[in-house]
Amino acid sequence: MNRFRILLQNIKRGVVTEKYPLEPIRVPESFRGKPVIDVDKCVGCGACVNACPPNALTLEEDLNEGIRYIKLFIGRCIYCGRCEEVCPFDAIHLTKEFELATTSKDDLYQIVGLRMYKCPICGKPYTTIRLVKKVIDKLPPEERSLVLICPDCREKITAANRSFARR
Amino acid sequence: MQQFSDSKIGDLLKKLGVFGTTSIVTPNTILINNVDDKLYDLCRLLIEELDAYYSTSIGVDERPLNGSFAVYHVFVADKLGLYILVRLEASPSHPIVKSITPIIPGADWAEREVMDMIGVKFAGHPRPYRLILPYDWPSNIYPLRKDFDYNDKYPIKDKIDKVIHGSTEYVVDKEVLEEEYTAVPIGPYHPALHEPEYFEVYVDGEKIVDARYKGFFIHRGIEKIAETRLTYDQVPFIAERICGICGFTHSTAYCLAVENAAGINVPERANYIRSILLEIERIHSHLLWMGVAFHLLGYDTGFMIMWRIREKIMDLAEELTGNRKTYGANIVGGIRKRFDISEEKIPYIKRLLNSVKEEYLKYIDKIVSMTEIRKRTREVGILTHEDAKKYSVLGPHARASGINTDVRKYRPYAAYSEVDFKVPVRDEGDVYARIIVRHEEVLESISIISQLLDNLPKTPLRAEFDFIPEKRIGIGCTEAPRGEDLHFVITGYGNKVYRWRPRAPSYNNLASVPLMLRGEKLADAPIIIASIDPCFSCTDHVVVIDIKTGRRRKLVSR
Amino acid sequence: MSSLYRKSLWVFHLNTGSCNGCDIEVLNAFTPAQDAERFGVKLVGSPRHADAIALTGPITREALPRVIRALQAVPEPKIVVAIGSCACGGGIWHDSYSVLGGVEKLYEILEKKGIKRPITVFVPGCPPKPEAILYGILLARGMVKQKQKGRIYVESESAELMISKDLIESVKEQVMSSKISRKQVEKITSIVR
Amino acid sequence: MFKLLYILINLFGLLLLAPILDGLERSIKAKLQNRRGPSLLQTWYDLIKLFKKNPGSTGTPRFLVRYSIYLSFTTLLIACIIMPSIIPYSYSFIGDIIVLVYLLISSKIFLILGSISSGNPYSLVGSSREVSLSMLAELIFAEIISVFAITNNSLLIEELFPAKIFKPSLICSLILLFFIGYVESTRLPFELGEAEPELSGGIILEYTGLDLAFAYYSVLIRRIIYSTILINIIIPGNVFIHPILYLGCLFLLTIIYSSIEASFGRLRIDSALSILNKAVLIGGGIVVAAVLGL
Repeated sequence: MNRFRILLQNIKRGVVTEKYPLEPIRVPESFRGKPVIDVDKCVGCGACVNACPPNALTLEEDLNEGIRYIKLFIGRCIYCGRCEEVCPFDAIHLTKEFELATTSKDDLYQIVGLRMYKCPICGKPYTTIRLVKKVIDKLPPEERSLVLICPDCREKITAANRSFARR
Repeated sequence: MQQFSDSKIGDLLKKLGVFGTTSIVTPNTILINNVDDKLYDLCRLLIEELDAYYSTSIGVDERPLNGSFAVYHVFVADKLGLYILVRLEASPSHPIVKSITPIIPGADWAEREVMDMIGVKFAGHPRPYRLILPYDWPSNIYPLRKDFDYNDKYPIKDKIDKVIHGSTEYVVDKEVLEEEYTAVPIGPYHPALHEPEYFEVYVDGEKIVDARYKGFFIHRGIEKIAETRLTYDQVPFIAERICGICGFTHSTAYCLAVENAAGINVPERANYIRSILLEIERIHSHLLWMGVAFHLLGYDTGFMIMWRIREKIMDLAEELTGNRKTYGANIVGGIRKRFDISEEKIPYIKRLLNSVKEEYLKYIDKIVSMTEIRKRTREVGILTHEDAKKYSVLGPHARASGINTDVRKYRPYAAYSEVDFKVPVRDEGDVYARIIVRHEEVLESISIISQLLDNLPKTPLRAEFDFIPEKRIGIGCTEAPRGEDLHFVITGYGNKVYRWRPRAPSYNNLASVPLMLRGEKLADAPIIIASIDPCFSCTDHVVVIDIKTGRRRKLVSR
Repeated sequence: MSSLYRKSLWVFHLNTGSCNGCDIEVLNAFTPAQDAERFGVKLVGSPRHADAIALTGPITREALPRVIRALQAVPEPKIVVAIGSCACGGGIWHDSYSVLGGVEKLYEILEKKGIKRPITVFVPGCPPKPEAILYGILLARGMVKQKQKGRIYVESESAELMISKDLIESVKEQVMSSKISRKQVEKITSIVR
Repeated sequence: MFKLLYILINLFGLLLLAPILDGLERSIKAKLQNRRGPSLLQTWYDLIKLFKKNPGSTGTPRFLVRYSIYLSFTTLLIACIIMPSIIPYSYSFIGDIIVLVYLLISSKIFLILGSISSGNPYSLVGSSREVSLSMLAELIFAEIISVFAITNNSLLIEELFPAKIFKPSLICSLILLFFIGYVESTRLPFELGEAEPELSGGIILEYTGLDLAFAYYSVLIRRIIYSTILINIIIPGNVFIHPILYLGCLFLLTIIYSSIEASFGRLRIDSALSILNKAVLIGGGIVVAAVLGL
């Protein structure tokens, strides 16, 4: 008769089904849901791109337009939160959102395009303006100058300096 | 090696004259080199005298390191808490080594995997067929060689309809089988398995005559990705995705392997949290399995009850880790910061576990005492003690056949040496015993968690270390819900692993399935297959035959 | 189509190489806590009975021919619900040698064979919560509104004003007259990188 | 003229009720499993959806496979016409109860025939199970009907329904009918031919769309026919009370059946057959008792 006792216990327990989607469900504080890039804080340094295990975050540069794109494809994201951990500027966060279903793949992309800084010597864009600005603010005035020149030109200048010094 | 010179193992090695070429790689691992023609004697002595069992084989492309290929056979001496690696070398021009499958049948799959992935041939292997790679894969391309690019996608041939079952085992001759009996394919997309995997079951009416297994449909190339694209800190995230049920155990085993290789001491608190999360995973996995088992027995109410109880465990996992699958907490050296268990959560966890235990106990005895459940599980799918030893099966499957083995008890890792628990063992070896063993383990796990929560130490969460030294070998072993999970790591350059091979317990357990199926009723096939709690994605780490394949049609319209 | 499946949708679960995480969550959506059956969703054992396919996992090379066959066996009109990050975009395996990628890659192959692309709903997550899967299935039937929107932000050109022209000019002059020591260069190079 | 109307009411009443009863069953089962469950009309929604789907879109199954389903369904419809259900009237003729038994058996045979010719191994195993189950179940059913005939001394449905005197043998055979109604309605633990986890749909595996709808519908109608025979024996044949009592009993029976279903696991075919074997012997005993006038 155990089988009927099980049914009686079940009846006593009652229906446990939640009312979702008519009512929202409780999501814990620590939930790791959709990552969101804070477009005001992101400087496009690419630290998250290096840390991201599935390459959900990618970095693309449009050198003609002079724009660096940080692309977040949540359709590949594994919600590990490494990006949040490594971001030096606190610009990416995992939110509590989990209703991410879409009918089109395009809706799964978050793209942040940042203007790139062009090297005043060769005119080639090499990093974002925001990153240059952050670094400049941290450096003493006399050292600021070199951030504003692209790595290639910097190499050239060092080489030139070296030969100059030797001479 | 001096510490071993007077011990049993030292004597054994001296007898074979390989003591001089043996070295200690980590405190619990020794490596035997230059075995040459003494290989068979060594294997036999290790198994007979040391009571060690064969675990797995690993092929490594060591050409960039020392100019040759290498094969490592891993033996585990459970009672000594020791891993014994036997290293064989193969020259790059003629990569051939001696096969140990003739004396150790359990090495069959592992050796064929090495043949597929590295291209080292095994002389004397009885079934040297392709095992893992897809059948349209070019025959001279070996994915795990270092000169193979991980994202080299070979064009897919348009017609792959002809599937050769090279990976299967025949006990009765295949031709005879097809003539006389109906073949009922179970899988790859079979509702009982929820994973693409293929069992071809030969039946005479309703009685099973023989079974063949074809797996590795989920081969995703995990090892290659980990060795090329990912860094040390990223690998735990792919290790977790070997399996969606016991993922945390895989990432723990990986971290243990790297930590052993590099000699990193993990802080106590991280060890405790790892153990807590591992036990939560075990409870959820066992409850899930019981639910599926009852579903396969046609008792859907039991399935619903088990999963209803499990839902609370999932809520707990979500509360602690932010994800229902306890993913993401491990990192080499400890636990990530956001996965700390704060003081305020402890009473909540205890309350929840108590209510789960209470509700679980209210149902489980009544369900397993039901006549149909008992009839369909008692003396069904028997695996005897001897067969269990021969096939070196692991975990609850082995414990239900009377083998007392548990990594947590005999080779403690994480915080298991600090807690008190017993290892349930049954002698019947049938499906019923497997249910009871898992049932008792659930209760043990609940008690382990509360013991751990009581003494949660206050230390940092992650060990501080500068770098991970190169070319070191490390083995990490954990008790997954399905048995011993072994990870082998060789550390490499540029913050990347050189070689990483996970060996999931189902890899060993699956081999025993055809044995258990023989002579049983077709109706029992799903529950017997499921009784080992097969985790195909674990086994394949990277891998089913369809109802609609041409092959099957042919068999039928005959 | 949404009117046809508004009250009833039978789902066939197809694992194309998933790690089990999503499969378990799909099953979980049918258990008491979420109970997808209250929306008329049912799991069926044969693709021929199904209206929709719940596809989990990246498409592996080995599973491909079977996946195509299972997809063909589902009668029209069919819905594909790509569950989990692996099915949506290939996940952590997206560029491995034995994995094709997400469903999009599968459709490319189907289109070459002249098979129509079915209606697809993407449910990202790793694994998605059972509620998220339920939400995805309801979205496919037009019973809930889509919340996730793609977002493209491009900084305006005025960003260039952040760094004063004078500073740049002065640096240029400085460099042209080569007044910087090598040490400075190395230090700054390391900071920026 | 009225008679035709009554029979139409009966026929369409059963067609309408069968899916609703299934919906009720599903929802009760869900409640017993702590779920909210589907609405009462869910089975209707499922059927309507299937009716709208075109079965041809996945390749044309063989002629026999498809048409056996329609044959099976039509046979059941004729059974509905012969049998009084909501309103206790039917075209009656001598021996109509025998025809009813024949119709029920042949509808099953058509179904099995179709599934065998589909050639799918799962369907084959499913139909072999179904054949062995049905052989015994139909034998028991024949025994039950003969007890009815013997105790009432008639082969006319009009005279059999309802029973006039409840002899012990008749009551025993009613209990057996309750059991057989359960076995024949493909419910757990006897749902062996379709056993989803073992055979993934078994005998109905190959059908899609419209074909599947009719296969599914015939199972539902078969259930209601067995319940109707049981109820008709018990409740009075008055035109005014009968429909109400009939519906009440039908719902009650569904509730009982669904609670039984929720508390059992699937039997293995051999143990199911051994249970049925015992039932055949009991049935034989009851027939002997009925002959002896008990």
